[in-house]
Amino acid sequence: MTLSKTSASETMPVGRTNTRGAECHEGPFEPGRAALMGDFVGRNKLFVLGLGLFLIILLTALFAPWLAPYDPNNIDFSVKLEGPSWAHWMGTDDLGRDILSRVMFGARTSLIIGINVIAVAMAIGIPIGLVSGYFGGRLDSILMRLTDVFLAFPPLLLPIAITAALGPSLINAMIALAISWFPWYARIMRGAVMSIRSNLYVSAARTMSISHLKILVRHILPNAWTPALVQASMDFGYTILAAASLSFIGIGAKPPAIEWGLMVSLSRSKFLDYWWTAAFPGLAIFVTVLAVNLIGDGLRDILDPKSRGQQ
Amino acid sequence: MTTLLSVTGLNVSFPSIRKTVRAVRGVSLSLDEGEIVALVGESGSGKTMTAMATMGLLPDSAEVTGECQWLGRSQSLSPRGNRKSLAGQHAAIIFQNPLTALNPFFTIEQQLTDVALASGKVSRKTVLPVLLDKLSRVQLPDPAQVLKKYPHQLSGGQIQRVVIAMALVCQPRVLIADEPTTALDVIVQAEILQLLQSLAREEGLSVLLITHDLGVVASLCDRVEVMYAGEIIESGQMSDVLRSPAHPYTRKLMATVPDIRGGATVLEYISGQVPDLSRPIRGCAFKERCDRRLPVCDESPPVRALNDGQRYRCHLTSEQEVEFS
Amino acid sequence: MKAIKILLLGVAISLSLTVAHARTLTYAMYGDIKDWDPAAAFSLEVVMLANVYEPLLWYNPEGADERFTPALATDWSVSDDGLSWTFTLREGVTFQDGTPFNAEAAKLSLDRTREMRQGAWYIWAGVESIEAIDTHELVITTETPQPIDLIASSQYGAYIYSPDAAEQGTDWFNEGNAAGTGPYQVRQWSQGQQVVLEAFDQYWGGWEANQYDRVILRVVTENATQVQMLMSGEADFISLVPADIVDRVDQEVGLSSYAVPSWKNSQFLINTQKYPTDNRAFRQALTHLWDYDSVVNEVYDGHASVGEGPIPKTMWGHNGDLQNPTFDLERARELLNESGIPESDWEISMAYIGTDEAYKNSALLFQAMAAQVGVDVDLLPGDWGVIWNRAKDLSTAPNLQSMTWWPTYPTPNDWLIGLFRTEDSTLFNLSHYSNPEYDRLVTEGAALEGYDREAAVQNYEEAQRILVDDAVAIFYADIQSRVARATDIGGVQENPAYNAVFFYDLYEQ
Amino acid sequence: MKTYLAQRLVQMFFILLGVLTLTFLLSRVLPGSPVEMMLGHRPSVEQIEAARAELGLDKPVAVQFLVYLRDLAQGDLGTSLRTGQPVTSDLFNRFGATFELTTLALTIVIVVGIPLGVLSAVRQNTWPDHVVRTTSIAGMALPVFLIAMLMQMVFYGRLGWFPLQGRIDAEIALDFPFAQRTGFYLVDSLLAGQWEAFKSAALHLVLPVVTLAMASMAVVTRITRNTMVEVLQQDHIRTLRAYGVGSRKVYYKYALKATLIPLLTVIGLAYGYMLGGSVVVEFIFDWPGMGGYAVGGITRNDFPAVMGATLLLAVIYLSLNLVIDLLYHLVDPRLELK
Repeated sequence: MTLSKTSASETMPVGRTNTRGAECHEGPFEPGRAALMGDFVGRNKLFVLGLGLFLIILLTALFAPWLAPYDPNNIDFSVKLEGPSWAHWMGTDDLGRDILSRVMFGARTSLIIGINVIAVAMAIGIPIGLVSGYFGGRLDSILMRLTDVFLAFPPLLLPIAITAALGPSLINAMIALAISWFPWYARIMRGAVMSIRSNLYVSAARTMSISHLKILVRHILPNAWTPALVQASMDFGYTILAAASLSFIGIGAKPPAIEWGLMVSLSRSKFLDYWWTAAFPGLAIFVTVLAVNLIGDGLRDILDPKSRGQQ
Repeated sequence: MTTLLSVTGLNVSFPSIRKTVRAVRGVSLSLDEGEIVALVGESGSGKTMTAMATMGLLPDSAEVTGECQWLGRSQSLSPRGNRKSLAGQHAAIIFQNPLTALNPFFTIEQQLTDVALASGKVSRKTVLPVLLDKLSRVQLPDPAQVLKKYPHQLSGGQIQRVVIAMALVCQPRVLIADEPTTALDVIVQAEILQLLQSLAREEGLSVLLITHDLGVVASLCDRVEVMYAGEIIESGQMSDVLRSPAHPYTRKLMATVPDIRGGATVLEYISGQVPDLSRPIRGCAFKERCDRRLPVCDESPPVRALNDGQRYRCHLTSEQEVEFS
Repeated sequence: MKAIKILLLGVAISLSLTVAHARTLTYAMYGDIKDWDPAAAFSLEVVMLANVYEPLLWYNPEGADERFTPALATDWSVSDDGLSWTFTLREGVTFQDGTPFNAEAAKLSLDRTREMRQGAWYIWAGVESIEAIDTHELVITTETPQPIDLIASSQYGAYIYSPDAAEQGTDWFNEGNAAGTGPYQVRQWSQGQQVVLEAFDQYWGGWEANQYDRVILRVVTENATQVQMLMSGEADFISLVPADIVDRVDQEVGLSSYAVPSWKNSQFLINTQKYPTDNRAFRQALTHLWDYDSVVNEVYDGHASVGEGPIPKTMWGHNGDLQNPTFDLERARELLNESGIPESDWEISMAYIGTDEAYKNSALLFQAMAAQVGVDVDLLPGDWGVIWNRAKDLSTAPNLQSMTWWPTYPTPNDWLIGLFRTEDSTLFNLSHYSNPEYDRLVTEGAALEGYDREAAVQNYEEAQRILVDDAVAIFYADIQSRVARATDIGGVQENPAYNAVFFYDLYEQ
Repeated sequence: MKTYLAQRLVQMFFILLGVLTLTFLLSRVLPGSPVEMMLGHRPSVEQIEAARAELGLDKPVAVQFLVYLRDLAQGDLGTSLRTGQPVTSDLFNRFGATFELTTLALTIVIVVGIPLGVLSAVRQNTWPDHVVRTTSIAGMALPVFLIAMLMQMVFYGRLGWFPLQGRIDAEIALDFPFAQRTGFYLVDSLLAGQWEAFKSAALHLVLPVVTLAMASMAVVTRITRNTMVEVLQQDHIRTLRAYGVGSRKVYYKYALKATLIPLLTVIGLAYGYMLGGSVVVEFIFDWPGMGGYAVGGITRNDFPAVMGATLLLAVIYLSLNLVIDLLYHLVDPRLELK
């Protein structure tokens, strides 16, 4: 009883509930999470829109081989550079390949890029952030200076340099993006860890001489991953954009890879006359990133309502 | 005694697409000159909403109905565009947590000056002496020095005094203080409360003191209004209510009044939760948490009055109460 | 809001924009001038070189009455033994820096070019000495008979420049300086952006009123951009014309676009030393997987013709009786099976310049065809410097390497020796081909060229046969030069010997 | 202030050293050798060997790095293999182009994007807010290259209002020459009184600047709005409003200043976006700046150029962040410098 009293007053400083303005009304009503979700969805049509779009894109990517009307690599000069028609909804490119089919297969590439880059960036960044935040001290400063070095480059410049160094290819572009992205996860994780490191249960765990690894994995990680996840959902779209930009300037995906940025890039000499060669892949990038951003936005509201006001 | 403020049948709700939160339901209260009234209730009971509605400070999305009179003159309660209204003329509000109440980027002087000028009662020429005067009234030593400072250079207690001074700059008749001491330590709390009391006594200022902590304000206040789930469930002279609380909720509240150290909330001791105000409430709002629940509690409870002006909203009669205690 | 204001402002400015123009021609070139020193330049520089400098002779396009047009030499003759060439030089010519032109100056610059051993110096490799025997008499002596008239008309390494400039050296040139005798002088160079040429008042040929006073060479690397600039009138003449827009541009009012024969040809060199293309049958199979007609008709939109062996069909010495491979999947299958290479190893890599759409589309088509017979093609597009460097080293070389070749001066041995003769250290023999019999044929042929062209041609024809039989490359296209320009430019004449436009010949119609 | 500055400078020095090491290592991993680029189309074997020796490519990597650091200390970034010019002078020539482009774009973003964000926050949940929010979230999904291509298509291709690419009309630059003093063509041409040159430079700036601005505008507007919403919910703002202080004063004096620190961060971020975006924009508009120089160098294995450009861009970015950091201290009385 006594304990609950202390903790209640500690974790819920009085007067805090009202500082967020009228939207929160007075104090928490503590409705169930499901109710909160329902209410959230009701308020947030954009999130639903994003989710819907993303589902369509995801399904397209998954079932591209069955959905695509043509083999995306099938060359047919007899229909070279034809505009949108019933046979080719999005027209054809300079090799007579069906652009709709290529856009569908392109969805795979973009989603794979997004997932891989974020996964690798998290895989590198999270352990660094965990260790850095948990142990602190000199190790922390060394690791953080290290991430500073990576953050010293304007966005996009480092991935470009790394891709070039490794040799232009889709895989290398993904590696480069992941390397440029991991410091953000290290930072976020470190922040989250530091804020909970001092919490009672961790100190308690430490005094009971449980191994550091166990504390990190059992106690800290489960409580610190939310900000990283929120960040990931926001980064997903930007990753796809960055990869498309790399492909566009010629150091990302290469033919015969089917990638939207590359498709736009290869259409540059023609798009004034054959607008569909660039328009549809460009639109695909836009819609996908938009969907992902809308979802990221919504997810942040659900997972981390406190950060609602921030970026 | 003149009645400075009277509110009748105040309702505040926040409509949205899926549901409407009815935060305040049928609240009536009044404030006389020089009187200190406590508005008591736990978090989420609608105290702040009531105060904000009275001041016309709710966001535009709020729906407010009811009547409000300042010194006998009616005032619209609609939240849209009445900030320079009677409320603004006659009342000032102090929000909880003084530490965030002042803008960290501006000196005390800049902020007080802007507030003073906005009140329309002070001109740019006369503003400085007024500020110095108000600051000394709130017993701040060396007011001239204080004016030059930024908020972070002052202590919590000093800031709260500045905030009160800011309220006084507008020369209000009514001061609404929303949890003015919860962020402060116990000793400073006592000083601030004392200050409020002396201001009320010496300047004829009426104070509406919003608090969740009855114990802290008990000795200070003339009257008390107890709120629960958006309604006033008991009201009366402080001494009467303290001596014989009539509503089961008030009784519980009394029972949990802590000793002198207990600045922190103890309301968690009342088991159960405040009802969801977005759903219609059938009967008594407190019934789920009440030890004395009767079948009749599913019906709306009547307001009962005791002999000396104490009122409460419950199915229990005073006889039953006596029996119970 | 602000953006809109700026836009409107821009519109207002653009409407009020009026400037008095000199008679200016804007030419879009696809790369900057890198080597300003005419002794070293060996690439895109020819656009500038051929207008700022002059050689002793110009080589005439096919169909002209004479093989050569006199440039700085007005007359020339060769001794009976074919070893001594005498050039009578033009009088009254000055370099753009004011230095008079004479035999001594010509000797000095040719000697410097030979001694620097850079760029195309090797065209003079057979020269023993160059002597100025009179103020305007130059004698060039060779060890064995050499076609010095041809060599002297080379598009690289044969330009005459001011002795004063030569003395200042390469660094001076590379600041964007030039001092030739040609009709235009360099007025300004903004690195990576443009070279401004202006009429040289004292040019010995004189000037007509409607010739261009000023030529701006704009560096525009993207062919899309070049086309857009032409369409908008920002450029009058462009150098990169995608095949598929030729007809469309030609339909535009005020624009003219067409293709003309050239001595450029394209091939994919097949690595003869790297598994599995070290197998001859396997290489032959690859040459049958190439869809020659589609590439020429679709990828090049008909502005090319199917190549027949290493030498373009319009170049002298071309062997017209070669057994050229045809697109034949069945035959390819047979050859693959004959080759003895296990099917699991039917994997080859293919490198090409990534920015070139023709390469890219040809490669994609080849990849698709190869897939039909079970050959896996890994595409390796890249920048020329990068892929070339890889191709030279056997450990990093691809199986197939893109190559487009044009001659330094008009001779078939430029292909035969440059691309396929054994090299101690690989430079352009990216097939890594080495065949003693072949080497003998082309080396002898080169020596014969100067005095017995018939015999040389015989050697060359045999050499071409060997290359086709050995399937050292997929010889797929003789490319036409594609031209796109404003119609009001008169005097345009194509000369396959030079990768340049002669601005002096042009005039405003 | 001095101690703080010194501290920051030391920190920056170490980061720079890290940046240097990273770019150096990257450039040594490059697949091709740079020599071929340097020597042009058909060099001889001897030339290649000589060039390798001259560049020090035959020495161990550690030695090469030390040599590089030594040269750097003397302001020598090496010679570009592509242009044959010293990288320092190449960068010097291109710096103005990038700086003019990004500065103007940043100005637009500050003048348009931030007020839009403020408007959106002040009118929270009204239609202007919805429009701004929806547009900005959509804007964030638009790739820079697509914006650039659309710009070219509409304003050059269809309307012909603005030039396609480049920084100034070649002829005009020739006929109306002006000295390069600031590196900003707009300023230099005016200083020289060359009105025609100024017009040409202005016209050439419009499309790339607007493209770059649009690309960062969405992000900036969005962050500004969210920050401002946060600030408007703070107690001190509510206090002032409760006392009837006018909206204008509350928003533009009190709220804006409280937003300044996050906004400074946003501006720093936006500038970073722009330096990154300038790579693509300069590529498409053939803008003779550092971003295009870096990309050109990368695809052609011109590692001194890449290293130089990357280094300079990183230094600019770092310095900007330093300046912003110092500005915090000017703006925020709580961070008094000792």
